[in-house]
Amino acid sequence: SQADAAAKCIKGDRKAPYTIGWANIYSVPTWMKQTQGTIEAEVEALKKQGLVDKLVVTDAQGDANVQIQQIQSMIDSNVDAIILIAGSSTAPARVIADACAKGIAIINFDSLVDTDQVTAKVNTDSSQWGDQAAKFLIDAIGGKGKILILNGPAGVSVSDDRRKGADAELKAHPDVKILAETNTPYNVAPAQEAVTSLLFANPEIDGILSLGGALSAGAVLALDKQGRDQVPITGENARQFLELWKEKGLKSWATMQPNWLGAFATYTAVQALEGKDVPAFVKIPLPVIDNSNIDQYLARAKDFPADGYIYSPYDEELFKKLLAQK
Amino acid sequence: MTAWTDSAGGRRARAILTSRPFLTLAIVVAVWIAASIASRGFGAYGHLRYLVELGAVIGLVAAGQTFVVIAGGIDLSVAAIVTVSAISLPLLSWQADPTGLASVLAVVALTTAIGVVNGLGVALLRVHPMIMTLAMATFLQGLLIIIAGGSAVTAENPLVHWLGNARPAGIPAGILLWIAVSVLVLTLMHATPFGARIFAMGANPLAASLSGVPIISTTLAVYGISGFTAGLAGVLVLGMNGQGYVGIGDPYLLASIAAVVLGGTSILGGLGTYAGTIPGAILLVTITALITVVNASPGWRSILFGSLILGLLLLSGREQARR
Amino acid sequence: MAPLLAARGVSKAFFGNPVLRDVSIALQPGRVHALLGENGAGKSTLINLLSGALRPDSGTIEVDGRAVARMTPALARQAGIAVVQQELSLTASLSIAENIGIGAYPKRFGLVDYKELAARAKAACKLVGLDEPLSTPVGNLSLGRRQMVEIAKALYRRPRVLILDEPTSSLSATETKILTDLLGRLRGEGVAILYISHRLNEVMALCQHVTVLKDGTCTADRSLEGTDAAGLVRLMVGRDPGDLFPKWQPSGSPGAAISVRGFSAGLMHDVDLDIGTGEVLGIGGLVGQGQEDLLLGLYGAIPARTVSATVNGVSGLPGNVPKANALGLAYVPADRKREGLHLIHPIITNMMLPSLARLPSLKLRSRKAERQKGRDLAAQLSIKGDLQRPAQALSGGNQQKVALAKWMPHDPLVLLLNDPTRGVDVETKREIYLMLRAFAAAGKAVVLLSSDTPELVHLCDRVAVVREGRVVRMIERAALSEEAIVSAAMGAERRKVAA
Amino acid sequence: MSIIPYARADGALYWQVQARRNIGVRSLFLVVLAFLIAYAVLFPGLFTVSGFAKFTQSWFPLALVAMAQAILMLTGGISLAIGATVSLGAVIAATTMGGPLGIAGGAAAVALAGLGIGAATGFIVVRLRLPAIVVTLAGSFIIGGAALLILPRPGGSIPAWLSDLLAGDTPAAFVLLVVVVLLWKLYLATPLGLSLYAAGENPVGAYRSGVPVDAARVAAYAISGLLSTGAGLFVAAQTGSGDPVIGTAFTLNSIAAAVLGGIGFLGGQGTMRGALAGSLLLSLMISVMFFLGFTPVAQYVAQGLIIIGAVAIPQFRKVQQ
Ligand SMILES: Nc1ncnc2c1ncn2[C@@H]1O[C@H](COP(=O)(O)OP(=O)(O)OP(=O)(O)O)[C@@H](O)[C@H]1O
Ligand SMILES: Nc1ncnc2c1ncn2[C@@H]1O[C@H](COP(=O)(O)OP(=O)(O)OP(=O)(O)O)[C@@H](O)[C@H]1O
Ligand SMILES: [Mg+2]
Ligand SMILES: [Mg+2]
Repeated sequence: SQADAAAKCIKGDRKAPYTIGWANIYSVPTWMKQTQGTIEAEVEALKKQGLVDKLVVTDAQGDANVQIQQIQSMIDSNVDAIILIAGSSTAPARVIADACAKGIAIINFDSLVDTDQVTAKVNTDSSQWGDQAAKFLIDAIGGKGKILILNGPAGVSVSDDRRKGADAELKAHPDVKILAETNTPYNVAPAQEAVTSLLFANPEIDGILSLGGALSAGAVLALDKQGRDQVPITGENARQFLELWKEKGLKSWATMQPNWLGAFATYTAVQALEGKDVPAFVKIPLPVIDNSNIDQYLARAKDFPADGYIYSPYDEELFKKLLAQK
Repeated sequence: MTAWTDSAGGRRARAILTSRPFLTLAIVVAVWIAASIASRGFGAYGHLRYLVELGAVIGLVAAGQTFVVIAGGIDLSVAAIVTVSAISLPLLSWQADPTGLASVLAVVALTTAIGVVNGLGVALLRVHPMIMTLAMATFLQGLLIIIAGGSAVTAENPLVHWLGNARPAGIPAGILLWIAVSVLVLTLMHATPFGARIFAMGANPLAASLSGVPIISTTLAVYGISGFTAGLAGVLVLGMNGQGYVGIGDPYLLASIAAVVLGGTSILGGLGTYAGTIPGAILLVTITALITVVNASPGWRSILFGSLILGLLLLSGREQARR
Repeated sequence: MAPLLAARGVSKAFFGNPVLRDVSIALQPGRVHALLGENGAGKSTLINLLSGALRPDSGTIEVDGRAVARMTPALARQAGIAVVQQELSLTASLSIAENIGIGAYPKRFGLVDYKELAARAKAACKLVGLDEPLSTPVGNLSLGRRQMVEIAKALYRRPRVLILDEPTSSLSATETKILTDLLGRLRGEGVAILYISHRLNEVMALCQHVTVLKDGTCTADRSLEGTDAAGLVRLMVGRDPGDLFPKWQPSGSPGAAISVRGFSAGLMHDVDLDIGTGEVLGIGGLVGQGQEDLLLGLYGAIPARTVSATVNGVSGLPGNVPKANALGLAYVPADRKREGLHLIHPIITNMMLPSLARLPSLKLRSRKAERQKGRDLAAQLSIKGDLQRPAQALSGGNQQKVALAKWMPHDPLVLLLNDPTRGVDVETKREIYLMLRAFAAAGKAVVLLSSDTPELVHLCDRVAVVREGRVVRMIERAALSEEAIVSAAMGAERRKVAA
Repeated sequence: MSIIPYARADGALYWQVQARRNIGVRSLFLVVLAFLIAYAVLFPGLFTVSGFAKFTQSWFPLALVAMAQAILMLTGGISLAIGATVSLGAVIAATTMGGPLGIAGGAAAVALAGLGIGAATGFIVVRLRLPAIVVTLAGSFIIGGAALLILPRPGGSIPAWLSDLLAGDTPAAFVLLVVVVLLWKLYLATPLGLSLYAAGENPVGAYRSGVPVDAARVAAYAISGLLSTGAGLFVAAQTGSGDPVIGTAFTLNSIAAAVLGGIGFLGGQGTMRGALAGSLLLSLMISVMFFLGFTPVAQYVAQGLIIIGAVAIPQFRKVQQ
């Protein structure tokens, strides 16, 4: 029965239909907007099944302190579940613990919090991301050469984890020389600016290890505008990058942070509230885009915003499979 | 007393040589020379040209900001306006317009209108500029949630593409645009009655109003100009990046203010010139580029960036005493 | 006996322009010492040296006969020197008491002792007749009251040496009386007093000794005994003075420049007033009865209502300043620093502003024409020096001239003047008076609000006396006298009628 | 000087002055009160000890940074480095308090860093006469960089009992706020503190009156730095850890709170109680909009309207009077 539900934080005293709170850190960026789209679609589906009656959305406007306050308000208004993209990997830990103690199902996805007081965490493996990206690039440049590394913003766990994940591969190949590294927001413009300056400072570049967001598109544009040959580059599933990839005929590799993590988190929360056991950490395998399947992605491009991300398809079967893994 | 007896030309030359804009320009040149010695590629013509092209975006945003600051205000909504401009341009595309000019005009009209609304709040509701423009930035965030990603069509606007990529006579179109805007702005600022009113309003709004300066319409115009130039910057940055995205304008808020102040315009209003903002903008992108090529941890890079700005400010930034 | 405070051979230059050259002055206890000179002669600069606000380039400052190496305001205070500046040193957001005590607060356990402060500030206020609650923010006070706070602030410091820089220029007659009585008593206590004023009758009545500055050099240092006002002026300008007030001649021509019925604005309510072309209409009354609102309302600077109004042939009030300007109205405010000038801007920019405000926004300016116009105006009003300097480098009197001059290219039909001769030296006053009469003679109208009653009497065709927001009496030329104005202002007649 | 009589001491002056200071912010107080009532109606749990505790905890750091910004603006300064300084305070706390320095040592380090950074900034702005806005913009990069050096990614820890004490279910934050406000009143009652206003509004006049203008302004920067790192310490305790970019949003929020509270940019205008009310309004607004069920778009629009309204409405009232 529900009384001895195995999932963490679940006390079994909450009955469907449930109220779900989505504690978003910042709802304006397109990735977030797309993610919210998958959440809303999932909520619609669950409403039809009578499992959910309301979705409450907050937007912390990028401020981790405001997010804490909003999670507190969710606790105060006694929502049944909170799905959460954290604005800081440490800051919300205590308020989440409070929520957990109140029997609220908490599913943390994308940006994770260093705490075990959650029902489940759902994410791809950032370290693996870095590792696989490095592997591809080192392979592509033939095990030796000069590379640039483009990181996301400094002081943020995700960008740090991805970078650390690449370390082992890089150390294993002493012939791969790191010319320079940058930290910029995951955006096109700052990446393009930085790479352009680096191109002038470093006449010879063999490859670019770009660790996420729209950084790769910026790098490709920079090379293109300076009339330089494109080099092997890693990236993420940003539509602009995928289109440039095709247009410039790149040899490339990309993975993604699928937007349906949001839908999946919602699904997981309801499953947990329904008394199902859910794993404490659901590792989402990294979907890989390479020259073999890029066309499949681009074929669906028109369904996605121009400045958005083309994510892999998903359905309930996939969710069930993910939850079943141990 | 010798200053009086000098020839008028000599006095003028001296005034220019000791002026803040010239000083800022001299600093830019000095930094360029030093950096090119340290790193060969930095001083390459192509790189310097690229820096100026990047400076054009800041320079455009800072043009409106200079007007606003001289008029005694500040515009914290420029970043959001740049983003709105870059995001909404693809939404305002018409098949019937092969050049793309109509969409650009429509977008710039929109951002000018946003600026005018800022002006209305400041002049009529008497809301402090910082609050009014901050609130406007917040509104625009809401607007962006609605419009962002709304169009699945990439910005295929020929004019925008041209602005971001073409190099007529080897000079990037963005720089040409900046030059044209600069000439207009400097003329407006220093050679028209409108410019004189702005300086008067910024130095002492009460005295200006009693002298017959139409405060309300001038305020509307000033914030409208800021919306206009931020909108233009949005168009340019869209062309340079091929794609607009939410957050594309973010770097330009503090950069525009810093360029204005580094160029010698008083943040208290009433004194300054766009002639200083121009090298101020180039100085900022130069420092950013310099930091990029330095190999250091993010923390040290940030410290270096701040120290450089502070150091350059020491060279050029004394506030004139008032009151 | 050693002077309490003295300057010996001091010189001072700003940016290479000498302002004071080898000036000496000695302040003796129990003596009121006048410091006279034209605008820009260097008076304020000299007191700034004496009080440590500025440091001399050469020469020494002596306290009790001993040279002080580096005078600072804090040192000066310790030496018992207090300066009354022109409402310059006050902080609007602080209360009267906090302003009075600032820089010299009584302390208890390191904190400001408000009890003690209240006691001492109250005592000082009483002396100058300030009866507002001590907690009133100074920003809420009129110019005149602020000046009284400034004086109270000096007294609070229990000075041995009291320096006053044009203390009476924004004071009413009553307040001036209080001040002169007070200075007499302080003198009796052995305080050394240095007194700067452009009102020579005050100087004659109050002072025993005079130092005269001309272009930064000392031209006289002598006892006032046996000197008359004309002699004083001779000392200042170096030649025989003409009459201060030009001979009055009727210049009124039939026709109304402004005519209002049932006019209300600010403190003023329900006023009927006709201002004729070719006349100088005086506005008198105690300070703060609404006179200023009358001017501002006509000028469109504050909201105003009327039953009916005609301004230069156009019906209705202008409603805003640009419209008022277009109708030929010009306004010269009382507080030149805050309302009249852009202190950080060059003098010429200040002079050109009203013209520029009027031109079409995008018409190109001609700097050459502006420079020419500026030079003409400067010559006309004898404003000396480089017009590219910021207006704040001008002495107070010259600032006033700029505030007036800037309207001249406009060729206004009606001049609304709010105390235009405050802080202006006699020669300049005379020039201004001549200008105003000539202006009226040319068929234009002047509305002259003034706290200087003799000015009203000698200059005006009629004087409207304002009390409690109403024009209580219109005194025609024939009946014009200081007594008539003062008694109407105080409401004496009404009492007489009632009795 | 016997003619200057010695009036009887009047003990009421201090309180009269204090009462006068409410005048400018009365309408803001009304707006805040309305929001408080709305909040209490929407969330009756506010009246429980833990409800009140949580509410004050979310307000507290913003209140501190609003004060930190206000004290600068009163002297005619401003800081764009508040956010970075908060971050630095947080990472210093999170890296020292669990280590050999202990809580007391960590707190001392946080306080010293705040005072030192503030004083240095003040010295640069005041003595070198550089525009505060750019000096502190540069400062924000330097200070933020230092935070990244200390803690390159979120981490560190705060002893759990301290977190529970400051940010548990007791209204410790409220008590702390009261203490801070009392300390502020105490400071404002010292000659140096009271000089703030004069130094901000009329520095030349103040100098001529014997006020140590420069000292007052540098002291204001030092106190501002202390308040900022203090806010960082609290945030670290509240979150149990350190994050090198946690404070970023505080820069603009502190300015918004201060200006909303009636603090002017030219110095000497406004009161600390206004700034506190401004910060309370910003904080309340977030919770009230949540309980009203606003969508993010509506939140953005309403937030803008509330901020403008809170500033514009008093203006309208003034015009009507
Ligand atoms: N700080 C300064 N910088 C430049 N010039 C100054 C400065 N202070 C005063 N001056 C100049 O010094 C001269 C003397 O000024 P000062 O204020 O002492 O005159 P004043 O005798 O007090 O005149 P007034 O009767 O108008 O008050 C003026 O020409 C003025 O322009
Ligand atoms: N920042 C400044 N730059 C140049 N000159 C200044 C500045 N500040 C003050 N002065 C000069 O210092 C002198 C003293 O100032 P103050 O305002 O007391 O003048 P004042 O002549 O007494 O004017 P008023 O009669 O209106 O009081 C003035 O002559 C003024 O020109
Ligand atoms: Mg003077
Ligand atoms: Mg004077």
